[in-house]
Amino acid sequence: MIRRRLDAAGTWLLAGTAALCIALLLGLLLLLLRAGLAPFWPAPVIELSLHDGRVLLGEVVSSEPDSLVLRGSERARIGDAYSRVALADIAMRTQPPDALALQLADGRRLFGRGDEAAVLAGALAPARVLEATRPNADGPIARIGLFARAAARFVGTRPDASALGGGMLPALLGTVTLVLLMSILVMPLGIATAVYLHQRRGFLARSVRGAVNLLAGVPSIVYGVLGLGLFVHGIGAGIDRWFYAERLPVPTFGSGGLLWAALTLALLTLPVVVVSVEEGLARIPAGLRDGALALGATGDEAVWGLLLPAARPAVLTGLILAVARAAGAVAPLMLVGVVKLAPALPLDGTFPYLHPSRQFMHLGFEVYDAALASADAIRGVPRAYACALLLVVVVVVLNLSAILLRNRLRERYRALET
Amino acid sequence: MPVNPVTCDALLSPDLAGAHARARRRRERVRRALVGGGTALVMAGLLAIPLFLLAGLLPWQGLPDDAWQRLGVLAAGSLRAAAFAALVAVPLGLATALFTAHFCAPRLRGWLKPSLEMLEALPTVVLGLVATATLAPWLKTEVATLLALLVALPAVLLALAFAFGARVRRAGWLPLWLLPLPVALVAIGLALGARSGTVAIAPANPWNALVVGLALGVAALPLVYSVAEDALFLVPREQAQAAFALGATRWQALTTVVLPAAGSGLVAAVLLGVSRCLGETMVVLMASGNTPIAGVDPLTGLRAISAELALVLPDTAPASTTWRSLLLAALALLAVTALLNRLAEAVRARLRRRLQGLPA
Amino acid sequence: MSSVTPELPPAQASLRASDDGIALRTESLSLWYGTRRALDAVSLAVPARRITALVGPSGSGKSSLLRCLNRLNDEVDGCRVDGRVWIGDTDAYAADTPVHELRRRVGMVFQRPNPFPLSIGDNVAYGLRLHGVRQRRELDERIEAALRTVALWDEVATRLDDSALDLSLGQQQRLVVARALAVEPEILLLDEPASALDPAATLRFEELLRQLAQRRTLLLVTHNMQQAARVADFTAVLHQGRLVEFDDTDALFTNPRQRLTEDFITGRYG
Amino acid sequence: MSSVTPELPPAQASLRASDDGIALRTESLSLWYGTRRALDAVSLAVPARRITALVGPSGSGKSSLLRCLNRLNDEVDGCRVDGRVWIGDTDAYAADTPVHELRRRVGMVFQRPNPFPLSIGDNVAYGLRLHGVRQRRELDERIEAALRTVALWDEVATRLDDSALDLSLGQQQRLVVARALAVEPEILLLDEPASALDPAATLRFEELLRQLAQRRTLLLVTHNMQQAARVADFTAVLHQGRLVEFDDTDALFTNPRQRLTEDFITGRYG
Amino acid sequence: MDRLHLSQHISRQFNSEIDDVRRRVLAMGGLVEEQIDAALHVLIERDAAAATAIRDRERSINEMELAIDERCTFILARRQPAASDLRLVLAVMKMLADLERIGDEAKRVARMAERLLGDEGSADLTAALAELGEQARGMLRGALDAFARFDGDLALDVMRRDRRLDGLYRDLNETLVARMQAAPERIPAELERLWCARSLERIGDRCKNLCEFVLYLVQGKDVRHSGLAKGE
Amino acid sequence: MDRLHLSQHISRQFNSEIDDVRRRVLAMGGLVEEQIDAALHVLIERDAAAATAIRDRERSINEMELAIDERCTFILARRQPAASDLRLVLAVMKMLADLERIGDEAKRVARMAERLLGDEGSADLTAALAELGEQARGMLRGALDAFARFDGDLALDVMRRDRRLDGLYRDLNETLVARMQAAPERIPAELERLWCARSLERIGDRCKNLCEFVLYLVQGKDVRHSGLAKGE
Ligand SMILES: Nc1ncnc2c1ncn2[C@@H]1O[C@H](COP(=O)(O)OP(=O)(O)OP(=O)(O)O)[C@@H](O)[C@H]1O
Ligand SMILES: Nc1ncnc2c1ncn2[C@@H]1O[C@H](COP(=O)(O)OP(=O)(O)OP(=O)(O)O)[C@@H](O)[C@H]1O
Ligand SMILES: [Mg+2]
Ligand SMILES: [Mg+2]
Ligand SMILES: O=P([O-])([O-])[O-]
Repeated sequence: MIRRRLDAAGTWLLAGTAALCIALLLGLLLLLLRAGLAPFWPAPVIELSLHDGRVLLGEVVSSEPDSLVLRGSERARIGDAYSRVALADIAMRTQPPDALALQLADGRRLFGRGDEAAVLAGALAPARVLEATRPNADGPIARIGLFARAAARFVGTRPDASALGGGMLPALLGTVTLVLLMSILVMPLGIATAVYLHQRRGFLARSVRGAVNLLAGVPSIVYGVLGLGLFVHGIGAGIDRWFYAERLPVPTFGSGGLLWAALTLALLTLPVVVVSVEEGLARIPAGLRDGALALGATGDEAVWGLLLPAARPAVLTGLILAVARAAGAVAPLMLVGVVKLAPALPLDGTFPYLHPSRQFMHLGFEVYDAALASADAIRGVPRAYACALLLVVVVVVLNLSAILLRNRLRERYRALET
Repeated sequence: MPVNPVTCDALLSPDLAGAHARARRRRERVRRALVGGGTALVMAGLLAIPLFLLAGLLPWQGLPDDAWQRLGVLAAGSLRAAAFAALVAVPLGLATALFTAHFCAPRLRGWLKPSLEMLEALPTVVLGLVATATLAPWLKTEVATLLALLVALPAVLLALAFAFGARVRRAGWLPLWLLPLPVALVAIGLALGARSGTVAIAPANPWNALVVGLALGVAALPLVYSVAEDALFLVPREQAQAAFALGATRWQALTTVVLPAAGSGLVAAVLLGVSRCLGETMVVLMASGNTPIAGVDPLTGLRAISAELALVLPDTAPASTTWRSLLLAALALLAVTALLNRLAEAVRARLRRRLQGLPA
Repeated sequence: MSSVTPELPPAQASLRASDDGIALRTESLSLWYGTRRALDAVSLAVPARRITALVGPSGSGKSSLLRCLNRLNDEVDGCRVDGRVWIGDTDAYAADTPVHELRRRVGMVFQRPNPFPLSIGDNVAYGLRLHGVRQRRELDERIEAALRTVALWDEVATRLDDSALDLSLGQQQRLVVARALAVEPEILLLDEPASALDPAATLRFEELLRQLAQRRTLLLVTHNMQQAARVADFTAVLHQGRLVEFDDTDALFTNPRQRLTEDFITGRYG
Repeated sequence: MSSVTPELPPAQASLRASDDGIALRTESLSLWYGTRRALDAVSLAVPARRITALVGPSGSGKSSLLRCLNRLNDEVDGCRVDGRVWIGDTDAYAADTPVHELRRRVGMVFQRPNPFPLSIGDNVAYGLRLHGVRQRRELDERIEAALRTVALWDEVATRLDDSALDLSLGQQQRLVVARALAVEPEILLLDEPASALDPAATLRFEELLRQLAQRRTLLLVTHNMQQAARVADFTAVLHQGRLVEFDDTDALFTNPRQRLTEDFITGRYG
Repeated sequence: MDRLHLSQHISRQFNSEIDDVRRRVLAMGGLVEEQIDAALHVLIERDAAAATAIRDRERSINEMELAIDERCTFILARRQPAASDLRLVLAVMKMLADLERIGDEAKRVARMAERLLGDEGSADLTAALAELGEQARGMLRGALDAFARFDGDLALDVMRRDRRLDGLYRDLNETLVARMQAAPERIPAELERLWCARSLERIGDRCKNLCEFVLYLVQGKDVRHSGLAKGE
Repeated sequence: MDRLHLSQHISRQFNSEIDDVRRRVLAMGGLVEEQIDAALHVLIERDAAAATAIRDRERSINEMELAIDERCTFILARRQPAASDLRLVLAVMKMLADLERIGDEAKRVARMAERLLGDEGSADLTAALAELGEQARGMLRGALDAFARFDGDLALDVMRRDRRLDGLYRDLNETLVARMQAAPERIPAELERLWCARSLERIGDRCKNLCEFVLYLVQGKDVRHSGLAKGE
């Protein structure tokens, strides 16, 4: 009986740990959703009457047990109107329905009541008013509209000059372009190598396999070092000297850029792709190859015509893993060309449309930058969370599409695996 | 079906048959060239990494005197972060893997495993953000709560198990039943902490090894989990069945049959997890405070090799002494992680060989 | 199909009458996987110390029936059982029947040899240790006895500590039987135990079964008509989850009572 | 073992005398894997348009012999062949014999059904396309003809585009035969082709083999004595890489000439 | 008619083998019938012409016996028949011996009838012998019919007729002994007749055997030595 | 002696089944021999006491025939014997019929000998019959020996002896016919003797059959109808 109980105890400990993991997973998800979406939700405008007679108008940006931080109208520049108010000092707190919130194109926010707001706008805001709202007066539907507009602006516009406001379109585009470019580079190479390893047994094959395995788990930052040292300073500088000498000393390929970043990431993800594809090929029953050979196919015809198609789920698994790894790798990018604010998009309407030498923005780097290096920390953290959420969405969408595709294929080939 | 003694090739006109054969040979040559070329490129790229690092370092005497010492401090930081992370990732990952591989209802496993593996795709910068912006401020006041939770959770679990465990025959869905437990305990802990109002344990630095360990642990958790789970699941079901048929409980089947078979897979999982933590950049960069403090105190900050590289290298002139000492650090990182991976790979290969010999 | 009489065949009826000779009995046992019925009111009495073969087309429920008898189906999601199973005097599905003890009494051998990745000795000792035998002396004795019973002792006596996975398939299957025998089950269930073996190993394995049947009750599922003919004392024929016929093997193979049986054993179906 | 006469058994000698009836002949064929000899001077003449079974204990070299005949052993590392193989008038191992064309003429079916993960139609078309048939009309005709030959057409005619992996095992094995037949081989090698099938599917598959043998030469490796007895016109017995006996199946199973054969077919060894 | 579903095997070759055996047995049965006819012809019509035909036929019957027996052996060796297939093969193998012996007896009758050609005998005697022969031939036909149709009832019927044949034989036996005693010089001729009668009676016995095997084949019961009782 | 390696199957049960059949056949053969002995005893020593024993023995012989035949059927159904195993089983099944009939003939001899008890006959006749019986019994013993030892040469030997038996029978036949003609009133008695002689001659024929089956079993050749020529 005591045995049974000990057994149960062990089982329950494992189950409890699994529960903890589930809780962790859910908690993380909720936190991301909440913190990532909160910045777009229209906050109420609050009027505080203090015991000392002052009246403050603005948004609450954080609250602690005994105090809160209020953002008032930013008159001169962004981030100049925070004030901490002790709860004890507050006499009255209201949400005046006529309160007006203005969002300026340079990122500043202004608050006023009634006409006062318009005056404020005229006097203090030569900059364009992006949006004027009365958050306290709006109903839930209107608030949802505001929320959606703010979110859309975040996804669909460029950041403003201060980088504290505006959208993240360049970063989004940069991330997606980078990942796609990386995939285009890595997949053919990875597949070719996997096929080579599958067909050959000799010394060369053994050394290739050894190299791939050895570098499979090397940290991304090391790849970044290589990218910077070899691609940027080595090859890039070389290209500049030979082909873009007229522009020197302004570097073209000699500084970090999209191409080098994609190459670095491709190298980073190569082992993953090779291992996954080769395992896929190896898992295909030998009977398939024998069957093709017995019909008069050559070894190559068997591999390319049958085995590789049958290994498509594994190829996609390789792609999924590569994308996941690449989309999340920020550290190497910091060495090979990611910037906080890029003057131009890597992908635009001017020939040749894709500009591999340009520096680019990346959601992951924006997260890092907004969280740690923002000029306005109180704006920075929510903005970092919004970026993070966007990044996660990008990763999940890229992954999910590949996973769905793979599952469809797997269904088709499942009978092969028994 | 009329048997046609004529061959297929000859069914085409003779020159067509010849053309077909020629086209076949041509395609063959093209494919060979592509595969060979691709592999050569890959090999070149992969070899470039160690070669480049070594080449950049070659005149050894150019290293500054304090390079080794600096490297020591950084390495200590990396190790400390990895150690705390392993303390989180290894127990959580292995236990969850054991559960899903051996006890879990297939339907629950069907979504739990992919979900945890999706966590692997979560960019580490996001974890870094959570660590620095949410976890670190919270831990400033709640280290004690965390410790209490660490003790309370298993205690309550064991108590529950002794009370009801024998009555629950199948544990397949147990995690979902137990899900409220950690949530409730966290809530209780928070409430108690808020009521007492005092800070029992205050960290020296809000960005410290504990924060890094927790976040990094979560980052490494999916890797540890999925490697371990794969190893466990590779053990043929028939093995466990045979144990059941001899009267073993599930727990006994796990400990006496499945674990011995898949044990080395678990070791590999731990090795890979540690290697991952050693090289992880963004979390340490964002949550460690980047202060070069040696020592083992979990509540002080640290600076890791990877963070140093990310912070300093972009603005360093190539071939300068700083550059070279950074290359040295990168090489050290490469060597250690490659070694760990090699080890893990060897262990896994042995496991696979053994399980392949295993009758299924 | 519809002509199959649902009543108990006469031979079975006579077996039931005297309970002494019955090691195991099912009473209108039905089994569902989800909503799919795999067994349909099977009432079977298995004579003690004899080999009873269970034959039938693929998917007729042979394995399902076998796995009911030691409640291994408990482990299958969505599997539901109705009816009764008597192991001697124990109602296998009664709430107070300890399932692990039940499984000790009803051993099982699977289709493919599945020795544990332990040493040869530990494989045999496994069940003993589970059921509380700890003393080295006793373990050793029992291991030797079990291995002798399956005629493996002479081959492995000097290498009890080698991995069981290094044995040949035929040896592995013997080892698995020894492992099951070590805990001294009254009944041994065998699910196509020879289907992975080559003809010579199969014959040797069948010879082992004959010897075991001197002291134990064996219930053998087999695909292979000829195997049933060779080793079984009694043969039961299943078809689409129903028990079509149960008889003395001699009689069944020369003069079966049911058309379905006849078609099955003479290769006339479709 | 040492009593095995190395000369060609009389039945073979008579077969050799008239070459018309011989589809395939080996002349003192030996085969090594590394230094390990798997075939030892096997001289076998396989009668045309008959089923010849190749039986023998496990490891006696049956599969090795079969895989020599279409040079599939070329793919095995360290495998070396000595002696001659004549496929009709072609010396299979001559330097100028195109191996892919040879394999077209000598089809092969393996132990487990191995349909390609393509549609049913594409499976059958695979070999045709390899050998240069491209026109849709011709492909369609040949697919239908091949599927009719294996009696699968009626079952799959409406779903030629479905995946071949969805078929039952028995159907898959027929499909694989159709695939091999589509390129119109003269000889079909079969390596334990029914060992994955259940008894009913096995009988149906054997029936198919009988029909194929009306027009083609079949060489069938089987573990299963009874199967050889049921389907083969001639039976060859291998033992430790040597050809022990070759005879008319009737004679071999009632009155074998060699003690080894007798022991093998009557279950007396060891 | 295929009461035993003999042609429903998956293996067509097995079907045709079984069918072949069955047809051959019937063909052999036909030859044996002809043999009896011919013998009776010699005996009753006193026509010696049939004699060589009888010898030839005897040879083919023997050959058929061996051939069918060999076939059956091959079926047993190659097909591992069970249940009704097995019973058929075994029944056939046993019937063959009886059929062949019936042929032998017929030949013997013919041989003796030849010797009797010179002897006038009496019309009564000839009629009695003819009656005996008719009965025996009828039983053989019945037995073959029962086999052809796998008809157990018919087989039982035929078995019942044996008693009548025995009665006829006993009567004839007495008559012949009386005739011998009445005219000792005719003893050799009457002895020949006695042998003839005995052979015909034996044919009846063997037909009964054939029917027993048909019963075994159809019902799976071995009724030998237990007579009609068990068959019914 | 196990020239056919009948006890070397992996399956011990098969070994014992085969051995059991063989022993039973020999036991049945022994009974049949006893039956002949007893019949000769009645015939020659004129001792009626053996009669009931003969009837009992006859019953056990019949039972044994059926039992062995059933065993053989089961072996065929369950063991799928091939080669020598198959030949053994088939040979036994065919031998059984002959053995049983030998028993029948012996019983018949005994029955007729009983009827002859009151008849004095002549010492010559009795000696001739005894000689015939002795020969027949010798052949049976030889056939059984050949079977027990799977000895083809011995079987051939026995088959050769049949010619001598036939000669004896022919002589006796002539003597008896002469005696009948000489003394018509003794016709019934002489007829009984004639039947006896014929039965003994038939026993010899059947022993020859037994030997043919032994030859088939040992050499795999069917020598029926082709006589000794093929067996040698
Ligand atoms: N775990 C399961 N879940 C759902 N259905 C099942 C399961 N196991 C078996 N079945 C179904 O139950 C039926 C009986 O299966 P079972 O395995 O008992 O047949 P079997 O007679 O052993 O067949 P085989 O000879 O192929 O082993 C089959 O139709 C099968 O598809
Ligand atoms: N690829 C290989 N490399 C080395 N040895 C081999 C290889 N294939 C077969 N052998 C050996 O050659 C011998 C003959 O093997 P083969 O597979 O031809 O036997 P088989 O008669 O087909 O046996 P089975 O009935 O088990 O299929 C065996 O001893 C085997 O171990
Ligand atoms: Mg089964
Ligand atoms: Mg093989
Ligand atoms: O190594 P990283 O995943 O942090 O880029």
